[in-house]
Amino acid sequence: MQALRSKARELLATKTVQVIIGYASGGGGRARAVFVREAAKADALVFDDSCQQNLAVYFSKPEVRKLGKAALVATPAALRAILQLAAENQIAEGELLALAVGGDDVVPLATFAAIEAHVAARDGDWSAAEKEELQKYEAMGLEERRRFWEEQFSRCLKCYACRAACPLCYCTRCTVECNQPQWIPVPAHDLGNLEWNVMRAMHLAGRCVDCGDCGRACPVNIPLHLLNRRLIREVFTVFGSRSGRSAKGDNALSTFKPNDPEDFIQ
Amino acid sequence: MKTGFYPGCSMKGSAREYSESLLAVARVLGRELPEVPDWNCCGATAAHNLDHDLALALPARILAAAEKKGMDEVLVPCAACYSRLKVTRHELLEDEKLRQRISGLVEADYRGSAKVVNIIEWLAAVPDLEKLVKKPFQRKVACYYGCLLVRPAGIVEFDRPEEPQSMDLLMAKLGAKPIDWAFKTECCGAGFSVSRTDLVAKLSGLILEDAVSRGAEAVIVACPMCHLNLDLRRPNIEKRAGKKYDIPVIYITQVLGLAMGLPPKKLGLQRHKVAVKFAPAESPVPGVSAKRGA
Amino acid sequence: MNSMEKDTRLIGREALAKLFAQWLGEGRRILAPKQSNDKVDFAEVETPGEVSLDPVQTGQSPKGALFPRVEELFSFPSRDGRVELRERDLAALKPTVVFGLRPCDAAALAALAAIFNWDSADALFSARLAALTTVGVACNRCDEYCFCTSLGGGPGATTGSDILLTDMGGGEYLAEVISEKGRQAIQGAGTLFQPALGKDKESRLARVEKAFDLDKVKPALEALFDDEAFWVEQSLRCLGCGACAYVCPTCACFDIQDENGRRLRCWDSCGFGLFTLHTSGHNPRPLQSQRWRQRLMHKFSYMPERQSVLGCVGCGRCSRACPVDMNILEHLRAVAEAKP
Amino acid sequence: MSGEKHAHPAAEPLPGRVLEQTGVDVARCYQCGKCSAGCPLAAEMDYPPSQIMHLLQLAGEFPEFAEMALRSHTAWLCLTCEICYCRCPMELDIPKVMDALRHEALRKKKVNPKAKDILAFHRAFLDSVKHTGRLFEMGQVVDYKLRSGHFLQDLLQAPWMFLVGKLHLLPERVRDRRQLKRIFARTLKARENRP
Amino acid sequence: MARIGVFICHCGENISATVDVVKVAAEAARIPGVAHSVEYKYMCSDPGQQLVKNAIKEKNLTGVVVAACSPRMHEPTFRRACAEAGLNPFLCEMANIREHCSWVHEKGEATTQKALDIVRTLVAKVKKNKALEPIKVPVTKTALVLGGGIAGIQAALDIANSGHKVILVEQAPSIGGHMSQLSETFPTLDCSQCILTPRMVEVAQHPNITLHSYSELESLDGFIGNFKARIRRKARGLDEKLCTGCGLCMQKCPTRKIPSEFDAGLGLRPAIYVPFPQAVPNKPVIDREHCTYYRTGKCRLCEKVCPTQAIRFGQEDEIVEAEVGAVVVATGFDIKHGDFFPEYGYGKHQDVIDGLQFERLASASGPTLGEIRRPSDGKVPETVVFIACAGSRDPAKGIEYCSKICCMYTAKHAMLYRHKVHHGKPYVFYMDIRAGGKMYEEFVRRAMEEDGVQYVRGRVSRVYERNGRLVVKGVDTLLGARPLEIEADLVVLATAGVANAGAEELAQKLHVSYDAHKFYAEAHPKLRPVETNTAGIFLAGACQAPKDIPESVAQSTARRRRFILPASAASSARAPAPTRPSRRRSSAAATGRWSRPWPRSTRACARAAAPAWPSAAPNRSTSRASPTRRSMPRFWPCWNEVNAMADFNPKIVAFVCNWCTYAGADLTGTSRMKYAPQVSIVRFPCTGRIDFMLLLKAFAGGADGIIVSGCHPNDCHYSSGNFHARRRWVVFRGLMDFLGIDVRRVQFSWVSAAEGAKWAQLVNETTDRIRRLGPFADYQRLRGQGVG
Repeated sequence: MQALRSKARELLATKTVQVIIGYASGGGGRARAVFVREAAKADALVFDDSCQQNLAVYFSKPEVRKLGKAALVATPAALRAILQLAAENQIAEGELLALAVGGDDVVPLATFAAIEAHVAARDGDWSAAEKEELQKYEAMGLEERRRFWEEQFSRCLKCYACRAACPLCYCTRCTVECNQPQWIPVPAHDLGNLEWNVMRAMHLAGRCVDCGDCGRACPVNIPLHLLNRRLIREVFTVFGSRSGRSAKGDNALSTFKPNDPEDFIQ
Repeated sequence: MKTGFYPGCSMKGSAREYSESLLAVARVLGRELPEVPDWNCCGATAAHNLDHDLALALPARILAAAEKKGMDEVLVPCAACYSRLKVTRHELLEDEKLRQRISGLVEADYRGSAKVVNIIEWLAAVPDLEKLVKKPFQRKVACYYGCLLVRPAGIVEFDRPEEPQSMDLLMAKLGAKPIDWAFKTECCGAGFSVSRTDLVAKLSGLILEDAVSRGAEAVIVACPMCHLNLDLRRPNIEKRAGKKYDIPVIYITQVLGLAMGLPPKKLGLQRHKVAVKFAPAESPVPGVSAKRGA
Repeated sequence: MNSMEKDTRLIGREALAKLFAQWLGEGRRILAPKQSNDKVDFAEVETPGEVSLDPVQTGQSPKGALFPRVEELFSFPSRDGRVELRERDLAALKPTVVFGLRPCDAAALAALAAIFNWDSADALFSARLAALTTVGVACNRCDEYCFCTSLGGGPGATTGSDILLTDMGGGEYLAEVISEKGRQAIQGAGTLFQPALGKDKESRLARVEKAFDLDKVKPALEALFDDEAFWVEQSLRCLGCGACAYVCPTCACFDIQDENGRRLRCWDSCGFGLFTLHTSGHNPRPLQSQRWRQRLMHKFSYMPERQSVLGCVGCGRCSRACPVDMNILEHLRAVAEAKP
Repeated sequence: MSGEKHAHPAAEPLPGRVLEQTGVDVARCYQCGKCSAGCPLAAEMDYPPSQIMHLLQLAGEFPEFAEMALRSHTAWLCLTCEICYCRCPMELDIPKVMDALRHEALRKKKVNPKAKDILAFHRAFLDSVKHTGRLFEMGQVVDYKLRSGHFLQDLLQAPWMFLVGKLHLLPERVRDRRQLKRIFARTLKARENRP
Repeated sequence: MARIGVFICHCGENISATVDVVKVAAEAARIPGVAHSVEYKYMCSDPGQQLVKNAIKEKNLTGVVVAACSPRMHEPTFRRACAEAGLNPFLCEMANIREHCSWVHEKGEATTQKALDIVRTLVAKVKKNKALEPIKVPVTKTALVLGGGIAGIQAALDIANSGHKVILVEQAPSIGGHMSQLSETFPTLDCSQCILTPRMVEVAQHPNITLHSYSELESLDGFIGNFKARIRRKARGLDEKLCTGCGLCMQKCPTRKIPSEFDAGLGLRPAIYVPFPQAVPNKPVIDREHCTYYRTGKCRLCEKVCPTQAIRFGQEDEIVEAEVGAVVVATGFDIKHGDFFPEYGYGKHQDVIDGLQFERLASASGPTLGEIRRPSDGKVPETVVFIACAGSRDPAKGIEYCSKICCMYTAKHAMLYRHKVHHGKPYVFYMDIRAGGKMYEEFVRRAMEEDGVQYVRGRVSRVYERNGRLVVKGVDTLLGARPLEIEADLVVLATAGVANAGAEELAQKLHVSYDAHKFYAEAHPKLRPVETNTAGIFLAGACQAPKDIPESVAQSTARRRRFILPASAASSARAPAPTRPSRRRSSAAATGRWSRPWPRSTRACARAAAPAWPSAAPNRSTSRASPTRRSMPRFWPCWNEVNAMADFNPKIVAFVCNWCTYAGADLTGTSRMKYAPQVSIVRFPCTGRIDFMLLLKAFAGGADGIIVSGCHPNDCHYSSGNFHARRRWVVFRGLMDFLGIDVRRVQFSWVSAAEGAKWAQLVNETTDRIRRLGPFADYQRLRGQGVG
């Protein structure tokens, strides 16, 4: 934490960056995003286990971009998000500095290549708990799963907190807002909720960096990240690619191989 | 791989030498050929001429017996029997209702696990056959496949129906020189051996004529019926053609036996109507030439 | 109300169960905080045993009883080119008891009614309101997000409740029957109650400290309106989702959608980027900072001005639900203390 | 040919019955003649294969053509050598059609008189199989001679064959001959006894 | 308020035999927004079109639905009629109640109901259609002609003579094609080379023509008016500018015994060679496979003798890029070679030859200088048997079609033989004589009557060699099908005309469709016979189907007119493809990575999920494309009632691509194959355009099962739409399964334009499966759930 604060002070003092996007203590034992613009205020920065939000989400916010070049206190998921945003040409090289945090250490990563290397060196499989969580649902029967999700989606308020919290949901007009005609029903009834949630998962397929913020953001606690995670596995096992690993190249679903599997096609 | 042996009726009688030579050769090859238990006649031409279900039931009983005995394949040296067994297996596997009906007839649940193989397939699968050749069979031979080894192509799926080559390749391995001739797959008259000898004489005569005119020294066969028509019916052929043919008709297994150096008698060469004159001298074939033309 | 005598009694847990049974028998449905999965929210119950009053607050407010997430206003089925207009049958709305709402939520009903019946009365809303009886439960606990007292409310405030219960411990509740509706709800159930015998609820109530001076807020807001830097700073963290609005007991923005021959009213939020998008393509509030300003202005300036009621009751739900920890109390303090 | 298939033998015209029994749609034949060109016995036949096919094509409308096909010598001369099927550009299984014609002719007692010998041989053959389970060549030949009346044919072959060991005087027998009898009873016999 | 006119066609009895058209017209009149509904015997006839035009004017129609045949047939007809009556043509849609309804279902109420459903669907679509104006695109006034046979030469000259630039690409070392191999041509018997070689020279010298011989098309990108072609000029091994064509290298080359391609293997050539003396260009190529230097590293004799030092052993292939406005595909055909006819000894006996070989024997420039001598021993054959239909009309050999040209050239061969060998005996075995054409029948009669050619009606069963002669076992079916044997000295097989070996690969480069035999498919067999389905790409000659010379030439000239129309304008008009340009931020705009000439999706995540978004491809019209989202929710108006029926009839929606599966389903109709009527077909430009949301919408709308089908891999009209779609389907299936939706309810398939039978099978199998799975009530229930 001290390393982080001193690095932040240094970056601001030397005007290397104009803002540090990091975590500060928030209410109820939570951490919250903070935008430090003066070296003197760097002591507000914290980093601990409560710091889970993917701060890369703020790159698509105009007010934040206006603050100038930023250094971003980045969890592994945030680093992946930066790479994915770069691959989708949302961030240009040199537009930001990533401060990779982990333990007491802070590693400044100035280039996409550096981020790629950092991510690659620490890349790993899901934890046992994460795998187990997914397996729990897959072990259900088809009908049981259907009922489970029907109940979950029936609570959805369509507040779009999942969308807002997602660093990859940066469209200025989402498909749900395309209303000539209305494509996805606006009302939060059962059909509208299902269509919205399927749409969200599909549009993130091959792009989701697995930060889990959608599920965390949900005010009614729908485990939305499971949908993304199921598709991350599908994309990886079938097409062999994982998003958020490279600042270049196509998403799994915006490219193809002529010999992609098609055993399900008659 | 457990191979069963279906001799069929002829090999127990008029084509005894085919069976003898096969078993002699099998002994050298170290292959056991247990007969399909309590086998019956396949019904041959007669059954399918007169009744469809009977034509399927008779072979099905054989195949079911082989299957019950745990045989993976059934060697059927007689081309006619081979065809009936192969066709039956094909039809029953294609049509589940038919399979059930015929299974009912033969009082066994026929599943089709045992494959049906002909003599050429069986021999072609023997590794390094050429290494067993002691006395290369250095003769110009006309390989005669007849109809049923290669047709109908969609069912037997063995060699191609026009200009087949498998027997020629086998003969070449034994040192023989297979000739290129035109009657490899023409019909010899088949089941008319007894009932329409006149037609047999005509058709078989054409076959012999082509073989002889191209310098063949022997006609090689893999079918007792063909042998019967080309060998036993030689007098009828000669009578119709108005000329003599000395060319012997030899079973494929006999050629193999000779090439392996087995004594002609063990191979049943003495049972031929037309003497195999170039067979090793130590094997006089009694009474054969005397009876020629009888 | 001033014509009425203050009616205070005691009711025990078992008697409460009988009261529930009576309500059900009268054809009412009962909505109460109920545990489901990991959340406590208002849902239909039949016995007090199903009711969970443990959390300081439910995740969502009870406003859905009056203003559901999606509701049909009327329908217009068409057949062979002819359109038929079918009004909603208001008489068919089921009488409802909302049980266990906190005094802040009860107070919110007035704010909702002020909006829906501002210039012309909303028939559907009014019908739902008329069929609604509120049985509140006073707060004996609070958390850091609560600030009802700063807005003139309180953990034992009776405004908006038809009956207010206070947990006196030992399985007994002090019941204050406040309105005519409340009286009707316990009609014929007199034997279930005992006299209060001068018991006082005050000692049982939570202590919610006053956090800011409300009087300063409205003028401060008006003065700050054009201070863009202030609002940007205040809302930097905000991601513009609708969670705050959707859990809020008073937020009443709605959208109208026609679907399969039905006209539906469904929740909307002024926090959404396209909320104010005009047909021309112009958007008067293109930035999140402006939308955040709107949220506060509407609740603390426009509504008091137009409807003479605050648009906030200090329940703190928005702060609890916010995915990025936007705490409305902090922002109100900042407004109150700002020096434009 | 299951029993139920013949419940209404007269209802369906001949081409339809052929289609049902063999899967061969005679309408597909376009009369190129390749079958007749390659048939080893076309010259001996009253109607070469392509003509049989054409008779069958018209047999639905013209009963006399159905009759000609049923009573043809061709059906009995067919050797089932499969060369026509092998070379047919439309892949029509003509030998199977010939089988169907023979079965039908037999059932309707319309066997061409010239086919008497051939039929006699087949019957003798199957009798032998029915009684012993296997073909008893000696017995069958004797049986055939009785049936056909060709007593002298092959008279000189038999002793030679006996001499070289090709003919046995006693038949080989299948152990479970009762089962074989049952098979015959449920197939050929059942069919021939049906009017 | 919409005022739609519905026009139901009887199509003679093609529709009215199974669909109650009067009832459909009456019911359609009750659809909201329909202001006019009539039926008529032949809507496409003049009076029929007049009905449409009059109604537009009298009833002030805002949209037209013509319920008749496939839009692939008459959409242009009716759109033109509407335009003439003052209605924007894109407000006219076809309801395909013939190919997709009356022809594929049995007569009955269900079929009539289906026809009505199709009409309803299109009415819903037309209501949402917008008036569109053609988009103008600047045009490159250069044509690319692929193939330098007679069709390509003719097309190149015609276009060049009308003042446009032409790039002619020929894969062989010389242009000329098969026609240069021919001796004389039917029915006039004039010398083939005498007609052709002047045209070849004209090509070489034409100022407007750039010739790339010994070259192949590497790739083609872009769209009509604006194609970019990459052409591979294969290394000839010499500097063409220096080479004078003196021929010294060919004379000195030590490797001389290579079978000559030009002489169909009957003559020999050296390793450095020009195919024939009149070759254009007259510059040799080095055959690297046979050249001694390339094989052993030694020799270089040609290099030493070349007077201009033109030989370049190290030369490499060169890629030339060109911008062209239109492409004419004239890559021709081939005849079936090889061991496919063992019963005729073709490929085994030297004296069993094919038609092209006989041409070389009869040609004055051929290996025998025009004398008919048989290949085995050079003897003049006394008896020659010609066998027609050798492979053609022979499903067993894989070719069921008639090769069309064989009857004529076989008659010609027999005549030429008689003209050259007066005492010779020519026999022709034939099945039918197909001599439809000006002076064709007379020509065949002449062969029989004047030249004494013996025609035997029957197919040959077998040809085998006996004593140096060929025994032909035939039959005369006119004489009681008696077999007959002819001993011949030479047998000439009229082997089937087939597509070139590289036809499929080229089609995939061009994105043109082709049939099961790899012949290229025209946009419409009757109305647009020289166009492909890809705008700006035209067909000429035998790459489309076997054709004779006059037909190829006539078609090539037609092509010129087709080309000149767009080329003469400064810009070409094409069907508009409305995509709303967006000022919104999206990754697509930000990337600039899309080098495609058309804009991509404007939404990042929509693009990720629907990456190929070919509606925007400028040369295709989206208006034809799709009842997309706009009309989706209104698709199944009558289903709810049907749903109540006790006997479960599954409702199936088929989302199909326009180019392959829709056309395949049309073929099912044209072939009159039957399938279950419960399926509703919805046409899209491409499977890449079929958003997964549409599938959900279909379920919500009452579908119990869904079919999604498009072009086979590599066959996509837009290159890769189906590849992208395939990936999306994998992911979507994963998600459906995870959400507890039975993936068996959605069947994905590839059905090509040639697979009519597969379409029927697909529909029937899917219907059966869905019937077993039962109604998708769990999903349909969601529609009303959750509203307070």
